Amino acid sequence: MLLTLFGVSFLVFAAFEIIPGDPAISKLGTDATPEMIAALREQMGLNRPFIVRYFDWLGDCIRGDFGRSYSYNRTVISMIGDKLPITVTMTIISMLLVIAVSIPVALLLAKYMGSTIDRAGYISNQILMAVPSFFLGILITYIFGLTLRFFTPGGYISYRQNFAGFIGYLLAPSVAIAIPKCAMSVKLLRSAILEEWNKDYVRTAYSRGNSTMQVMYRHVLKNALIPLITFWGMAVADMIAGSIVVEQVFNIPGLGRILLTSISNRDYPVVEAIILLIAVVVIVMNLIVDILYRCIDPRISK
Amino acid sequence: MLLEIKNLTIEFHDHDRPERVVEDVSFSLDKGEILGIVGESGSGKSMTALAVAGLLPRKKMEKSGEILFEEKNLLTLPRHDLRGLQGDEISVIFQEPMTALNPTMKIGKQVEEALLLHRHMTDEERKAKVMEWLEKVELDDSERVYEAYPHELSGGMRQRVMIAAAMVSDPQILIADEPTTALDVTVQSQIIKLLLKINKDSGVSILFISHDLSLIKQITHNVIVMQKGRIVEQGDTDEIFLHPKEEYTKKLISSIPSVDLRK
Amino acid sequence: MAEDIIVKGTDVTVSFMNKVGNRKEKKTVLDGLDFDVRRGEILGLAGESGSGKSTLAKAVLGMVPLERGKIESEVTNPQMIFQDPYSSLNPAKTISWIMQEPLKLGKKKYSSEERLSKVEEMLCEVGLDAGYMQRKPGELSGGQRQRICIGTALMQAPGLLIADEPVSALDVTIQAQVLDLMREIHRKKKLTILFISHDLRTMYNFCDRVMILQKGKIVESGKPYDLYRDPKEPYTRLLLESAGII
Amino acid sequence: MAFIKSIKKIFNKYHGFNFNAGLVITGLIFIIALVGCFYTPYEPTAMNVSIRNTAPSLAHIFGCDDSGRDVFSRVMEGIRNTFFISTMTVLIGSGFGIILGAAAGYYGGKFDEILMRINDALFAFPSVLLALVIVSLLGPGFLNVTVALGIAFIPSFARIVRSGFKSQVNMDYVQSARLMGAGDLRIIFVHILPNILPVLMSSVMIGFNNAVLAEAGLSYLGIGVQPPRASLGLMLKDGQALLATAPWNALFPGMVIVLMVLGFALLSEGISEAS
Repeated sequence: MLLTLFGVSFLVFAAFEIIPGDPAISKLGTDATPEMIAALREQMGLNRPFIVRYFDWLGDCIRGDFGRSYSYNRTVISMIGDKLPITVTMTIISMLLVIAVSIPVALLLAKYMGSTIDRAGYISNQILMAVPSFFLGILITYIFGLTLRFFTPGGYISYRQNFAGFIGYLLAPSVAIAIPKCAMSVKLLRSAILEEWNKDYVRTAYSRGNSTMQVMYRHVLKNALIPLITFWGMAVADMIAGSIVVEQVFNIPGLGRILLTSISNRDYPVVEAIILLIAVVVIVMNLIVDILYRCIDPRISK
Repeated sequence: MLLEIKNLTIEFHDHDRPERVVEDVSFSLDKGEILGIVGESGSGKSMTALAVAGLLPRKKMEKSGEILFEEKNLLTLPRHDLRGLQGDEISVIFQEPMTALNPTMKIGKQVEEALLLHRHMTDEERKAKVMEWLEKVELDDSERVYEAYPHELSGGMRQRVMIAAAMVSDPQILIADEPTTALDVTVQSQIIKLLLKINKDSGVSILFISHDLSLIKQITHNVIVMQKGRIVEQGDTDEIFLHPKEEYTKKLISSIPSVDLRK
Repeated sequence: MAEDIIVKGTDVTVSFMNKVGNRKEKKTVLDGLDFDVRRGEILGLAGESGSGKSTLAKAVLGMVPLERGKIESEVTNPQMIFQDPYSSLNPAKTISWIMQEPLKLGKKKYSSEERLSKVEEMLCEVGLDAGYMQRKPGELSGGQRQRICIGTALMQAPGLLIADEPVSALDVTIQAQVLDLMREIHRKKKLTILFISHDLRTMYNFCDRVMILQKGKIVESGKPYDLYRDPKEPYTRLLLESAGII
Repeated sequence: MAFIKSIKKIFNKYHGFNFNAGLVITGLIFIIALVGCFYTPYEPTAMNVSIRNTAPSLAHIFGCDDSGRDVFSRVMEGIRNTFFISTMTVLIGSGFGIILGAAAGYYGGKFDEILMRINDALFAFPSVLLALVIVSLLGPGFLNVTVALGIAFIPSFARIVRSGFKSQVNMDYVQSARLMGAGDLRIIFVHILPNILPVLMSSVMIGFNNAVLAEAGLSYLGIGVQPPRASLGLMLKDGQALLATAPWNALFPGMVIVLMVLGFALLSEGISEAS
């Protein structure tokens, strides 16, 4: 896990090293004299070898100091500090929604395997998987926001003022992010169950006198969850990407918005920091999923 | 007679034209008897065994004839009553020890399952019965095996666990569908000796399915030779091996590589 | 090497590291083996799973690095046939493509007509006919597929054919036919065969010499008749008893 | 030649419901995109203030947008751009993905280890985020987005191709091919590739599915296709502001995106079902 973290931070730093243009120039503006630029470069330590600057930058990041923003002359941490919890909360809510919805629905479908409900479930799954989360966000805003007035579109409530309102408002975007992943999870769990059903141990379970439901709950379900958990590990990264886009739909001041504004005005330290933070969040969440994986599948050596 | 099978016929209808897998099979199984069913792949030997165990695949099929056990016809018995017998009176062990056990469930839990379904016992009684049978199938360090997972055991040990799981509820009939095919020769003969010992000690009758004639000769009292779903010949094993009447039986016996050390 | 020996192994040792948990453990598969394969003989290699017999075959083919010892072989293009008929033929290709492949790859160049006629000729030799040319492996039975494997392996007229449990996945009657086919080819083409199996019964009538392998060591070897009559090593006796031979 | 023959064989042996449905939808959209190159009912960029935000009517099937442009024509151009970008993305992604995946899966060992480490690290970034980083380096725009998405899709293709090769490389027919003297390249492309074609085809379709989603996402964020060129994502973004008054501006492009993604998903489902 640490190795991946290390690799990721190196990739991020290297990516921003190859950017055309010199940070010192963009800071001082085009009419700065060469001497001023050289002095600033020296002061910012840009002349030190790449590796030294990398470890220096990494050291700062661990201490939470992501350097200073180019365009706002504030430390990066102050700009994104209060934004990170928003994106993380949204991703957690969507993750919980995926888990809470997909398992019962899949079980329901598994119970009626091959019936009309199963067929209908399969088709609606296909459609739900095909809807991009930001379009879903627009639909939710249109249906629940404008016509049914369940929530006021654009009425973001900061967690400082009213935590319940904050969570309430985040529900809609989280649903928009979660629905495609739920549909995918249901499809995956259903095909995993089908696959496990043909395995020998199911026949052994029947030979001992288990009913179909007993075979399902005592034997098949636990084994069918394994591929699903692997998928959840990978889905975390997609959900964060989804949250960046969905933030625009519900205009939530999360990491996504800051990332976009700093991309358009090439404020690289901010972009670098956000990308690194997102990668860390993804890796941490993958670790949690991995632990979940280990306690279900004993074959993975502890 | 413990088990009586009369004119059993099984025909699958899931492909375009119906496929007759078992045709007009009749035989009986006595208490304590070891009856072998031998035949090549596609002869219907496993399908006959699965019919007795009530494990026929759910495909569209036509079943006719009778499988009488304690005056009940297992072919037409409602699912609920059939489940009462499965694992209690009739148990099964399968060919692939590697895949026949649930990979994510502890061995102890899998062996005690038949008791859980068919007997009202406390946890301690159940564990004691399971440990008793883990020792009976000659598994050394049965305590460790109880807590272990299938992937931690060898093929031979897993097959012993399968036998323990099948015998824990003292069934009257044990169906062994090619139990040793996937095992090494040395392990194979140990499992065969174990089955013989269990048959002698507990008097369970065994329906032994195999394609290996030398194995059938070693272990069974009577044998049924099947080809393309039909019984070609049946009777006392030694008698059939000495004077096979049917052409197909002769061909089968002659294809066993004979090792004649006298010359 | 002596005139009639085509493959000679001295102190052949193979081991590999396998990961147990996060520790690396060295597992020795072949432990200081000395063996030789004589020209024109059928050498049986008997052993249970984990005895190292398949690794020895790979070592003879030079597909496995030796930790110690060496294998001298005068055979330029050894060929191999395998146990599982379903994975030994390329499922996406037709039989005629499969059997022409060795001719395309061999040193001698053949025109496409020559290749087709050689394939047809080989199909007859292995007891099949030209009708199989356009069919795919998926449509054939285990026995037919094994015959095609044998035919394909013989295309480059190999000096040595290694058969790794070629018949144990087949029905008894089919086994006998495939073994007869291999014996006939051995006689006609003076083909040296290294026959790997766990079934001592089959080896008795088929092999000229048998080597017993246990956990990477050669326990005993000799003519089947002598070996089976008075086995010197307890492991050999155990194998013979388990197979119901003695 | 054998390659094309096996693709033909694969196509004519599929007849499942999913495959046909997918083919119909994708075919329809492909035709619209093709027609869109030569003819669109109205000039996609022609503004006509007098018919601003008129509802869908016979003259303007999808209605008109805020500056009076015919939504249907813009959607046609949008489909064409999205289609082009996702095709390029899949080509770049699967091209490099096949080469890297085949090498890692076939050779294994050190190379496989290193490649998989890099792949896992890249998987920490969602492909949209990866594209964002690349676009922020190269700047927004049509070509940059295509390159960015292409690169962002390489890891997922490499992983699928690698597992496909890993499953085939230990098969006996590969070993006997080596014994006969077949070179590695011949084994990879002539022997193994046809056997993993179904897996490859369905992953290409899923690649299209994700590429369309990613392209729409990036253009929605305003860093994909730049105005005045039309793109479905961009139309969604502009349409969102008019949701209360003229919802068709957002709904129609959105639905077309869903149809495109659905078409590819069904195709991939059909292919993997039949193999």
